[in-house]
Amino acid sequence: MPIRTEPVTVNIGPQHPSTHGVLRLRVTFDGEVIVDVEPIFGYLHRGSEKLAEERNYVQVLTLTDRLDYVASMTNNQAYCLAVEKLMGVEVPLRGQYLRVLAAELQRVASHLVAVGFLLQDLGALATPLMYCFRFREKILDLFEMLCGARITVSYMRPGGVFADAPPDFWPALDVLLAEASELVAELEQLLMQNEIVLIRTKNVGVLPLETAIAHSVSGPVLKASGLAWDWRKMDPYDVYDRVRFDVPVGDRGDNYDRLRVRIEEVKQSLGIVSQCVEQIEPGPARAELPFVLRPPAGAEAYGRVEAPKGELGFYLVSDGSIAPYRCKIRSPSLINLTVLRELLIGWKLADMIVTLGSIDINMGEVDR
Amino acid sequence: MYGFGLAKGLMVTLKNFINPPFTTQYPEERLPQHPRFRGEEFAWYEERCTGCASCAKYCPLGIIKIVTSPSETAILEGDKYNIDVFDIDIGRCMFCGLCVEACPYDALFMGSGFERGRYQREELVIGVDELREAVKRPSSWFRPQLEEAQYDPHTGEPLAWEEVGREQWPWHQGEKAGARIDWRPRRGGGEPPEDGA
Amino acid sequence: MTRAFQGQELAGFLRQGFPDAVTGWAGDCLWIDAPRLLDVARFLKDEPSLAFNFLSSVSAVDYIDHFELVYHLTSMTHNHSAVLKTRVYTRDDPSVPSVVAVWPGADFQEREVWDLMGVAFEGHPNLKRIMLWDGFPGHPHRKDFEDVVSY
Amino acid sequence: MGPFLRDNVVFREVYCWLGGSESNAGLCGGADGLLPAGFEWAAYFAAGFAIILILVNGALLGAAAFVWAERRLLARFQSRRGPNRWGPWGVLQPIADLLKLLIKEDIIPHAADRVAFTLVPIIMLMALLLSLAVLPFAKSAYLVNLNIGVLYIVAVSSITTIAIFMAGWSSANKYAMFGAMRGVAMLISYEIPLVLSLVGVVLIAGSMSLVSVVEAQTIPFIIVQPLGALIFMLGISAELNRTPFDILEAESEIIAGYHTEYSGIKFALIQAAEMAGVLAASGFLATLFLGGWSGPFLSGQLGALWFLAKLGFFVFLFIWIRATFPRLRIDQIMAFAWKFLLPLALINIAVTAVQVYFFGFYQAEVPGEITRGELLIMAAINIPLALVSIAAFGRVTREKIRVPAPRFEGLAPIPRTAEVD
Repeated sequence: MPIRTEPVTVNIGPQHPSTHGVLRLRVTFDGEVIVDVEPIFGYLHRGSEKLAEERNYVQVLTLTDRLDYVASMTNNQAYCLAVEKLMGVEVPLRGQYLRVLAAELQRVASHLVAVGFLLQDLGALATPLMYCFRFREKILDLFEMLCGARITVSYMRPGGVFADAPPDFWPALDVLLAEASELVAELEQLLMQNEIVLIRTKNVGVLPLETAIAHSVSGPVLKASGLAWDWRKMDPYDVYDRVRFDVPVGDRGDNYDRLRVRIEEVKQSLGIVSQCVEQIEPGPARAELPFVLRPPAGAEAYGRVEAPKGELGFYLVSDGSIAPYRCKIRSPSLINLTVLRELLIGWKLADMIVTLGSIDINMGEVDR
Repeated sequence: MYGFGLAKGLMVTLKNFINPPFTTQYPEERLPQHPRFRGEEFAWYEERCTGCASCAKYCPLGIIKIVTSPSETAILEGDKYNIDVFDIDIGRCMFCGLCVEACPYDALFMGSGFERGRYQREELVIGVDELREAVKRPSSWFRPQLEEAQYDPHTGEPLAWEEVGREQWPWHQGEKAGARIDWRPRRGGGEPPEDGA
Repeated sequence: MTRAFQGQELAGFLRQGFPDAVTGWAGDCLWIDAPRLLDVARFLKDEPSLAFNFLSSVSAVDYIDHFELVYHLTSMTHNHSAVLKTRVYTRDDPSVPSVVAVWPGADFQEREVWDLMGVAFEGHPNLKRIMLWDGFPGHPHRKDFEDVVSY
Repeated sequence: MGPFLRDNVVFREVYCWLGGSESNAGLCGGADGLLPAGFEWAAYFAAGFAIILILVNGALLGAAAFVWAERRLLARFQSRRGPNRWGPWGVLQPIADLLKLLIKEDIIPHAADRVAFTLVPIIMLMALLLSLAVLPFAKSAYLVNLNIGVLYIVAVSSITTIAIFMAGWSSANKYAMFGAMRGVAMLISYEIPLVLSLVGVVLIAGSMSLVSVVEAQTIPFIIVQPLGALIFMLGISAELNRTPFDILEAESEIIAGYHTEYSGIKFALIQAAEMAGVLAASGFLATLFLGGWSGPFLSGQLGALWFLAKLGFFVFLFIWIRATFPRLRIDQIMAFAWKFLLPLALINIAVTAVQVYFFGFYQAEVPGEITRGELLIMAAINIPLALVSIAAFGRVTREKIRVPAPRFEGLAPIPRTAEVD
């Protein structure tokens, strides 16, 4: 006599400890197994793109900090690249080095948040999260030294960075680089051989490569599925063609590979930062641009950057006035979520939380 | 084998259990802050401010309210205006510092503290009198002259308007913030613009 | 370096298969006639020498007299990129064929264009508002949108 | 007066002091107590109340102390300082928490089944306090010396399963329902290895009463019964839903699981029951496997200190594990119970039975008497056996890393346009 069961629809609602922001998932369960998932967005929609149309080009920069509020440096970099393409401006070498240095430090900080909260979703009560945040705290102190703010940095300006790094920034950076490898090793020792982490993440939420490419997935999620596609390598911007780094690749595309790819990327980013410190020479940190920028009318540009979450792009259209006519933001978190249904259907509630955590979304960027 | 990974994890937590804690106890101990920190209480020098409201115009949120009245002395020589109202609503401010960047006369500086919390929203508006009497410890954000002077707002002495210095930004010569003048060559060459419109 | 396809070069590829589809090119973008968008997209993806298998972004721009949809494509096999554009000239319920069949990644982006700009996509599996609630009057990103909801 | 109350120190003192008279001279030695002759029943009531006062307050204050210890230790594991504002080193923090919870509004959801909803905290606390009755805190300081102590503990500790399911069902909340269903599945399937792991101890000690188990432990049983100790530890941490088995109240998945809807004093009681549960479990572990109050020297007078030291060791172990390990998934927990713990428990019983028969009865002068030397031999056999069997069965469970889940073609996806809420 088969037991009569009926699917129950649960709102893993906008207010839930592990949806990484205000994401609402309307999930239909058959027991613990997921039958259907429908993500619902818009709870953090601030209309950034419409706001951008009534601000001048430097004021829009303060908007970009608040897109992916965990990686605001890379948002600035993407926007500044788009404006520089629009204006045809050449950024001085030192400015490019400072940008790459800040962006890579921000990538480390963002991946630490991703790894820390993934372990929090797995159930390790905040201990790995604290170790990750302790390491991130050191990076945020460097940002405060660099540009006066820790999270909403608005450090970069079209044409370079707003000002050169203060003299006592470089010794502090060397101190961080010295102890960084030991902090990463400690994190790896705590996580990567832990049998419970292995059994919870291996072979869970497998994303085949073709599905990933078809669903325009980018960033560590795509790399974990087996393709070494990184915009810093494929279409180098700033000084990424002068620094040596390799792109970590996973083989199965499951949660464990995504976790491992992120930790590998942290190591590579630290390598890039130390190379930047060696190669940087004195010089102007910012191109001579007028205070209020006026790109030529009818010009348009698509600046893209390998943000920690994936390919972050700004499509700017100018009509000759001091404000962009249209500023479209290609947000990696929103597009990485298109693959959520393929990843979740057929798995259990506990796997859903871990897979959502391993995709590493940021609602500020999804809802803009 | 089954247990080794778990045991290694336990060793990591034990090591951290023994090491001293990383956190500081906030009110008693304080973290060292960098002079460039964009603090809350603005440092505003009335002697330098001409009431041109470039800061109010350049603020992305438009939260600076300036009301000026023509000063009685020497109006024709373009004497400076009296500033009657200079409100900065730090309840809505995001401390991006664009107003400090836009000020052509280095009259407005970011503050260096972050403890100006109040219970009522109205009290979050910094009025002109509070700006006048405030102890002026300007942050060195977007003010390279303070940085070259190694001035640290958290430990240093308050600065009067003469000692705070002024930076000759390239764009401040030929162009008032917001006005539309074609882009000047490097500040070394070229004479000041004729019309200055 | 990612090689950006010039509009003219891309038009050359399309001339044999779709003589009437191309309506113009300028710099590195190519304008395509709206109804033919789906089969041009399928051709661009399946053609081995082009192989545009990664759709970077779908954007819509409101130029008052017409809407312009911009598709940034990338090929992950040959590392080259292209920009595809279509124009819709009506302002009351404009619609364009959906490319979700070719690039499933366009699902949420097309829903967002529908939600904020008002350009409908025929053939989209679940065309619903993505950012705003279903009862929201109007489409905010249009230039002639006046703010009726907020006080 | 029942026999078990007579040899309870506290009871006898209070009873004789109040109701001492010539009628119960045998017990109180003839000195007449405060109350006049006819009021023995009042003295009996007062003495009983004194014991309850001590036990219940001991348990609840112990829970408060454990809350404080857990928050401080967890903080130190995470390289931060725990609560240190209320009182020196934050000692008054649990009191502050309790006061806050007392003041908080005690909400009962509209659609909740009110009776079952309010009963849950009472049942959970009752189950815990019942199990403390048999725990020997020091040489003769126990409420009662039941001769079936071990069976009694396991029987009483399974009441919480009903309470958890009542909480999940009655609070009319989907997350609570998830928590309750998981709870029932896990708790019941961990009862079996829990009980079987104690059979070894009982076989060696020859009796189920905890007091005699402590006396029989010339060598701490954790060395003689390594498998039994491991299984009991894992089983009891599943009973108390401590990490890595805390899927009952998995914060990240189902918010607070079965006690999502509880607030105010009900929530305080459930937390107290849970925290005191850990103390009780550490107490049982200390008594059954580390020799309770019998320390290397002065165990007569300092018995209570030895017991507290061993209890503290196990409490530290529980907190340490909670600070480090993530959570297992429901099907992995079940596989762990049935395919890993159960076979180990059976092996442990078989081996112990053979050893006890060979040493205890085969050619021993006094049947059932196992000397210290023989215990050492048993230990020498059991420890390598434990390592081998853990390795063997560990591989069995590791093989079960999930192959990607079967697609659900059968179930047609719910049409997405239906706007449910």
